[in-house]
Amino acid sequence: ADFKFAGPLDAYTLDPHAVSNTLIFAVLANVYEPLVRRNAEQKLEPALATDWKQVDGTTWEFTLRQGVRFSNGNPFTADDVVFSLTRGQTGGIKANLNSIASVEKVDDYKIRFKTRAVNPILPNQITNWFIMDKEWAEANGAVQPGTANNTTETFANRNAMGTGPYAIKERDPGVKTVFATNPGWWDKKTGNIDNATFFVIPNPSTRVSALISGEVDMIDGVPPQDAERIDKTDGLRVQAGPDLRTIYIQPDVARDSLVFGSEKTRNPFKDLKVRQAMELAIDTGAIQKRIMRNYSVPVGLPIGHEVNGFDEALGAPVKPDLDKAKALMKEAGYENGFSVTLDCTNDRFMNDEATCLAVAASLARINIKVEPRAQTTSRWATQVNPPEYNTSLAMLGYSPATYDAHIFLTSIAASRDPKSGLGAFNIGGYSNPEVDRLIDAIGKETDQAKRTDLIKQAFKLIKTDVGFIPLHQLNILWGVKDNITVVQPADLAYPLRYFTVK
Amino acid sequence: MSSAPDFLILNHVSKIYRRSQGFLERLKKADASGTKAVSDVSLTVRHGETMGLVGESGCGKSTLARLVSGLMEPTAGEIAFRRDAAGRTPRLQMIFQDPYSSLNGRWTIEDIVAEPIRVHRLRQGRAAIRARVDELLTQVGLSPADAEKYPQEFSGGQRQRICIARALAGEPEFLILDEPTSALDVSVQAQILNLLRDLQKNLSLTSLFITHNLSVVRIMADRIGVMYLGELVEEAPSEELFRRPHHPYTRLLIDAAPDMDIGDRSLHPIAGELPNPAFPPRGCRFHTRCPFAGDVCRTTAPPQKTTEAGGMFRCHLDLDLSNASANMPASKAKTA
Amino acid sequence: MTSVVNTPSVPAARRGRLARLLRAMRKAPGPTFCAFVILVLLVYAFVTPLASQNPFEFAGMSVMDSFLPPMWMADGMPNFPLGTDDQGRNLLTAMAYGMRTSIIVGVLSVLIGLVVGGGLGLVAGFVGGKVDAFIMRVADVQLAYPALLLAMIIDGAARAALGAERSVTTAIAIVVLSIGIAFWVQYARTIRSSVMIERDQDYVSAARITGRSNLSIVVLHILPNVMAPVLVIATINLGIAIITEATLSFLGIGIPVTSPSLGTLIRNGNNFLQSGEWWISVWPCLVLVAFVVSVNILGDHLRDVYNPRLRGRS
Amino acid sequence: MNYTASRIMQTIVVLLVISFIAFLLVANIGDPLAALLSADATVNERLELIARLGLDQPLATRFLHFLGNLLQGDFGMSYRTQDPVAHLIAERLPATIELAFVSLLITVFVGVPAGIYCGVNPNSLFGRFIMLISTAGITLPNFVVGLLLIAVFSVQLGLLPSFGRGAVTDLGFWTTGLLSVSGWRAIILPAATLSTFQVAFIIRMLRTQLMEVGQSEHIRFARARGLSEARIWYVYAIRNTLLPVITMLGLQLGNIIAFSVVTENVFAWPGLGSLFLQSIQSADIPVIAIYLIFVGLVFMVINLVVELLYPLIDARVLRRHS
Amino acid sequence: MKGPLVTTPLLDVRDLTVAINRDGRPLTALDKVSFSVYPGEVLGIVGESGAGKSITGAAIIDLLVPPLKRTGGTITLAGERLDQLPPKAMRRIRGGKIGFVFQDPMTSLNPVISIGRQLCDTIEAHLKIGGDKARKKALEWIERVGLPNPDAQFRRYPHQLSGGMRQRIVIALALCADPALVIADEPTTALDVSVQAHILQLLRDLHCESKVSMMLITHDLGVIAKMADRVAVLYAGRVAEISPVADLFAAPKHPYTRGLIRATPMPAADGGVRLDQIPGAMPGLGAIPPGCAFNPRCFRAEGDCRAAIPPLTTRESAAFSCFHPLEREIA
Ligand SMILES: Nc1ncnc2c1ncn2[C@@H]1O[C@H](COP(=O)(O)OP(=O)(O)OP(=O)(O)O)[C@@H](O)[C@H]1O
Ligand SMILES: Nc1ncnc2c1ncn2[C@@H]1O[C@H](COP(=O)(O)OP(=O)(O)OP(=O)(O)O)[C@@H](O)[C@H]1O
Ligand SMILES: [Mg+2]
Ligand SMILES: [Mg+2]
Repeated sequence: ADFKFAGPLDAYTLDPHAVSNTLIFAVLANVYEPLVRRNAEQKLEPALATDWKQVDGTTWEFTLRQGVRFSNGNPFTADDVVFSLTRGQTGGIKANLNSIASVEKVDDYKIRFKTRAVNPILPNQITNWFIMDKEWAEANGAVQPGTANNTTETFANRNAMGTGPYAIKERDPGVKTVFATNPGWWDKKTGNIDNATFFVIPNPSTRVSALISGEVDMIDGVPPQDAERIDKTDGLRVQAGPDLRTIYIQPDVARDSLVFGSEKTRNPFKDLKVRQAMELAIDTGAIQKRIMRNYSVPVGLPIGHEVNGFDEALGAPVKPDLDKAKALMKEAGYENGFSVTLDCTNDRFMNDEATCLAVAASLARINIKVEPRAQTTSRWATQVNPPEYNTSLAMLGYSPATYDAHIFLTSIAASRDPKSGLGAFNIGGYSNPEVDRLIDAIGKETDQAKRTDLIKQAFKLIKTDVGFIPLHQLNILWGVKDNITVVQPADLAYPLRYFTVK
Repeated sequence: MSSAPDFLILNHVSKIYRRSQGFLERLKKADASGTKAVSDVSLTVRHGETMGLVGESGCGKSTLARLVSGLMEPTAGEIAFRRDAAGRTPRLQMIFQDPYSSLNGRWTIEDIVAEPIRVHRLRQGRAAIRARVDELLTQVGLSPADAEKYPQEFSGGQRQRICIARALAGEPEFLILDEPTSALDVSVQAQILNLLRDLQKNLSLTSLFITHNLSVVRIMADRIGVMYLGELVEEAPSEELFRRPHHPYTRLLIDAAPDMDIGDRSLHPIAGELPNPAFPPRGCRFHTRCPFAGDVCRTTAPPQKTTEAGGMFRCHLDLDLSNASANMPASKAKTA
Repeated sequence: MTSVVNTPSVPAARRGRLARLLRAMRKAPGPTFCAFVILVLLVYAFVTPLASQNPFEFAGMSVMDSFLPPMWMADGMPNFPLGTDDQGRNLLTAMAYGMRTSIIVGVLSVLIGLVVGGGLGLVAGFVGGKVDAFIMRVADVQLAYPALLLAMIIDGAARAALGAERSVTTAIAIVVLSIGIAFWVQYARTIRSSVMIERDQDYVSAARITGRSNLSIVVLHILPNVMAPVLVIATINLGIAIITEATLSFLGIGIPVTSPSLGTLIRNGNNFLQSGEWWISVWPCLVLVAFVVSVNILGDHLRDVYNPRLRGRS
Repeated sequence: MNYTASRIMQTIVVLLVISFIAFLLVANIGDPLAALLSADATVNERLELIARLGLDQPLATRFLHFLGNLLQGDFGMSYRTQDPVAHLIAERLPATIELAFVSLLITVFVGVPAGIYCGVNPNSLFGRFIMLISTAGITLPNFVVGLLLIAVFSVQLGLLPSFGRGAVTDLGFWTTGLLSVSGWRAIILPAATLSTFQVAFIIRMLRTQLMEVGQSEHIRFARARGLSEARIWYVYAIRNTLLPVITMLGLQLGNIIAFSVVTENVFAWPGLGSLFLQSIQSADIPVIAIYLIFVGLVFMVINLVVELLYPLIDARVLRRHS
Repeated sequence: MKGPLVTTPLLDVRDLTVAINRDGRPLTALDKVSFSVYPGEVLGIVGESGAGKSITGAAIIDLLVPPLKRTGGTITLAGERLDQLPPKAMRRIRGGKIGFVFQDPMTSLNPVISIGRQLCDTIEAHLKIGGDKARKKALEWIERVGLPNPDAQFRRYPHQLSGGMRQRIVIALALCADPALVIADEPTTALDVSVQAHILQLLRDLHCESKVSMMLITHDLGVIAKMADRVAVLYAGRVAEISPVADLFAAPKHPYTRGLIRATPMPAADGGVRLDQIPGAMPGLGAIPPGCAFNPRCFRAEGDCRAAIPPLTTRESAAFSCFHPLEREIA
């Protein structure tokens, strides 16, 4: 069957190794395949690898699937895996492959990875590392992934050659991408989509209109306020599911004063009581109800329910308590509050700007005068991201693509360490030696149960420190025609192979 | 009259309006030609005298006036005023043809008339200035009550009176009048001309009076210059010029204006059209239209000749044109 | 030169200003009505903020009040007569604040255009020659980059220059600057051509002969005579500036939602058009259209009245 | 001829200035590294890239380099999509040109008759009504118009598509949507949105011009000769308004370009405007710079062509410059 | 001279009244103007600026611009009542029966349409001929008004011609449909003395050839003296006097006429003599005094002049509206 769908943004490139970007992976997962993939229930399952095991602490062995062919007919072998690893490690996704030190081809259908350290979750980490046809890349001069200072375009930028269920039939960057079914795919589709066209419609109103007028079968990024309208329209429904992404606020506790705020001699966020007061003052329930129209789930932790390591008890949202918050502020000596700028994006997450304003309004009640500064992501990132960390209070969102909390801990909760790259995205500079120690231990622990327990311990500490003030876990909102069944993974992907048109 | 000292001397004055040149033209150093609006005019105005200037439209009268007034610099030649003991040149003022554009519509009459007084500091203090303005307005036949009004509230004739008042306010020793009445009705024109003549008499002004109306210049001027295509072709005392013109153009010009003699209803158009001043004919500039033109006229520029009456003309021929309309040869040139 | 209209030699006694105004109003009921609308909206925009609490103060804001419909609809509340927006702000007062911002942006940007363009136009027209050619060539280039493009560029450059330190004031400054700069050409061209006409008028020659300097001629004589058409353009541009600002905020480079202009309110409200909360964008849209249409009609009328071709000779 | 040459010369100088300004933007609009490097880049990676991009050179050297590349037809690579900028622009150009073209058609076939009607009957009820509508047309922000049109024609009536270009035909050097029914259906709404301003503008222009010409002496003289009203208005008067109207339309090109940014965003129209907006949003400086130069170039060329065509419309112009 | 009394007039204007509605107040711009033009005659119309000369001309062919409106009187052209004609029929008269020459040759030609086209359009509109025939006729007319090289002129645009040439074209345009009457509104005022003589000569030649009647509007008494057979003097929207031209100059009846003649500087006058001026100025619209409009400026004005408007009185070949007309001796 034919299927047309639309989303707000396009994948920048079709090169699977050039940029580490959720959207690119979401699109390419239909064309390229990793060794290990997630099924409809988000559980790991064999893809190009049929089997894998941790031979020792730093060695993983993968057995590759035989008889798989790329859509151009070339057979898939260990060479392609080795090639794709080298390629990936020179491209923009190298951070994702960081833990792999080397690869060894045992035979055509068996390879061994050496990791830099003990790594119990390597299979989780490589679900977005796609295997590209080596011959194809060499024949078309696409051995190197595209980088920005190239003087010519890489062939792989607009063309794709994977083993996946679909092949790219037509590509008009920023406009549309047409997928055609790959008849030689080794696996069976559970859905019945033969041809799928993905359109880019940046304007949300237009996107909703396109769905209602029947021009597309499905849209991604339904504004929450329009969900009701879509639901009420005959033949349409809103498909909402949890997004891995969790939105939280992080105050800057690294500096001794506020870069953007009234306090120039001291940093109120260093005071635990202030952070606690903020957490108690923000009415996440109201935000959920009014701004997100119930398409969000307030959480007590900066990771979502689906993430390995999420603790139901810790994860329960904090009950707002204004009196207590005010009391805490008074105790901390900030009865009259202070002012600070809250850095937010306005085009990144669902209703991020409105959430930002609502947070500001909440904090105003404990006399913290928040000046929300909402910017486009590119600008916001230049300012807030490393190495500048140029913010006093930022609204952030994180989505652990591995479905495992460890990545959150290493890149966000660990103390910043430019050398090891730990805590690179710890925008507020949160630092707790005990947490750091636990993170190290988690990395080495190979026993899954013990490991999960360690993660929970770390989060408990983080929670007590109020290093992060979680707001909510987002929902993914799709508007879909009633005659279509879809599978909606939490990592924003569009797994067309599961989609069915009745 | 002729004993009066020289007041203004124009010495071989020329003015060329250059065409604005394109970038490439300037690169090519293309010829620097342009419209020679005034060419090689020499003229002397004596103290207390009114010099008249006539000629067809486009012959360079206004250009000459602007040169004399200092609004423009001549391309060649020099313009010299008599200087007083302190070496100061005489103050001059000018009255223009169009009474509508010569008054600033946003200023009151008082401000307009007071402007020269203020600029030259001829009176000090508000009251003194106002008194002088009232005096001037009365002098030109308006009422002091008009001082508060704006130019838009006046008719053309009244405006021209205001212009005269403004000119007088500067206490000029030299007055340039560039067709001051040609925008006005006959009845108003008569009023203004009378007013000007009174002023000339009473204030002993020296002036340059430009017009294309020969009858007017005859009434107003002591001496008259006739211009054709930028050149001064003849210059003589007023009555002398009308009685016995020496240049054929002067004769033809006098005849061309219809008079009120209903006995003779013949018309005397000058043959041909005025050539483009940017490309004047060779030789005598008038030869294309001159009924007397001979070969020499087509090749050589005519010499300047003087008459016994103290006049000057430029013509190869020495014709008696005192009553020429009868013996004018039929026009040879066709309308171009 | 035919003077079509002959001036009575004894001008009619000057009527009082009020009487003249009344007469003008009777002759043109449409523009009069527009002037009235403008007046009402101005009062609304500048008086409301004095008499009410700022709806953009977070202290008084409650998300729980959000999306309330106008009071005559079910669920409406009498203290929010026109309803509330997504943050629970009272639209009636919010629009007054927004309108105030919009008008300030409009007026300031028109002023910038007027000063820059007027100055350059005066110089170009009066000095002429190479200076004129240069200014006019620059004007040609400028026209290729209207306010929308300029704003994006200036916005980007300003961020690079100012870093993250960027308040509402800088945002307004950027918008004002871009729109103002985009406007200057119009003023420059208009003023230049009028100056070139006035420059050759005899009253200027008269002043020069009298001994006035170039500067005083320009200031005292020429400037007052070339302002009328420019002021008319300015009125019309006021409307265009306000709309341009609205469009800028649609592209996300306008004035931030924390102290929104009318345009920002419309842009924001647009998100809720399809979900049924029409009032969030419809009210500001109506106010904007009412204001700008009125300003335009009034401006057009003034242009007809001050048509330079009809001026002066009456 | 000479006039033409000097105009072209001036245009070239102006383009150099534009390219310099565009280049300054490249240098100053922001830190190109932010867009290039992944977030966790080390200091060494950073320095290496600075050297590779030549950002350590003085500004003048960099400008000459930029200019050199430009003259050799090398417009650089997009940071965002890692495509050559020239390729990106060439790919998006047809969509924008077709959009502008169709909106011009609408302007001519709607605006011109309406403007003439208003100019000929300035005080008629219908004429006033048109003027009111056109004032509102200028007043409503472009994006509001676009969304309204979508709401009515796509959602409510389901007549026309709300986004995209429909089926396009690739002619090799050009992709056109004007050869298919769906292409035409798709272009109607965006073109209408883009033309609202122009239509309103031309109505007002024509009206003022015609009213002015209508009062001129030569029209009165034409009447005095007994020519028919139709001939007087549609031949004698209109001819006199052509020159200023066309000039003003040419100068409006800048606005059309700007409004196309908004319109293309609303209708997901795959043209230059969308490209520019996306580039601005992701600080894709090479694309921005080339886009700005390109826009300036197109503007200059079109206005130059308009000016060179003047003598065909009005023979007086020749004399003014010769 | 043709005796005006023996033939019936070609154009007869009776009590023509034109008003302006200014702020709801009707102002009279033309007040009961009556005159006639006989076949083959040149009627001169003189008066100062604002006297209503142009309005008279425009009213006859129904070309008044909006605030002006014809409110009364009859206009008869060869027995046909022009004031009652529907617009369509009026269009046939304009250009076809009555040619009109405008004052300013610089502005009365359409700048963007070639001379030939403008001529052909006019010819085709009236003479029911088209294409080559019209073209031939147009070329003929270009030649007739004295322009050399008609083929070249045919293709030229007005800006390529000098003022005198343009006025010739304007005249050709007025005459090319062979009208019975030509109204020339100040045909030479915008021109130079030398060109003026050319144009007057041309008008006279054409008049002699075609015997067309002519209404020559001017404020130049010199032109009147050379061209007109009879003269109507207008003052403040009223007829002051209508006389044969010889009588007018030799023995004006109305004091205004005399004032006008004496105020005109003429070569015949002695240079030393003071010009006679009429005191005051012509009243503007709406400021016309009661009684005779000229009474405040008139040296003969008496009580009756201030009380009533003098009627147009016919005496011998002249007509005047004055209670105290001048006698021959005084003039
Ligand atoms: N600013 C100028 N630039 C170029 N040419 C000019 C300029 N002013 C005048 N001319 C030309 O110079 C010549 C003389 O012009 P000028 O105004 O002096 O004539 P004039 O005798 O005063 O005519 P008129 O009687 O019409 O006022 C004319 O051919 C005119 O076209
Ligand atoms: N369109 C108009 N609107 C208002 N008043 C007008 C209009 N046209 C003419 N008038 C008035 O009508 C009167 C007569 O005007 P008209 O044009 O007939 O004068 P004229 O004798 O032709 O003068 P001129 O010699 O200046 O051409 C004048 O007082 C004039 O002000
Ligand atoms: Mg002159
Ligand atoms: Mg007239």
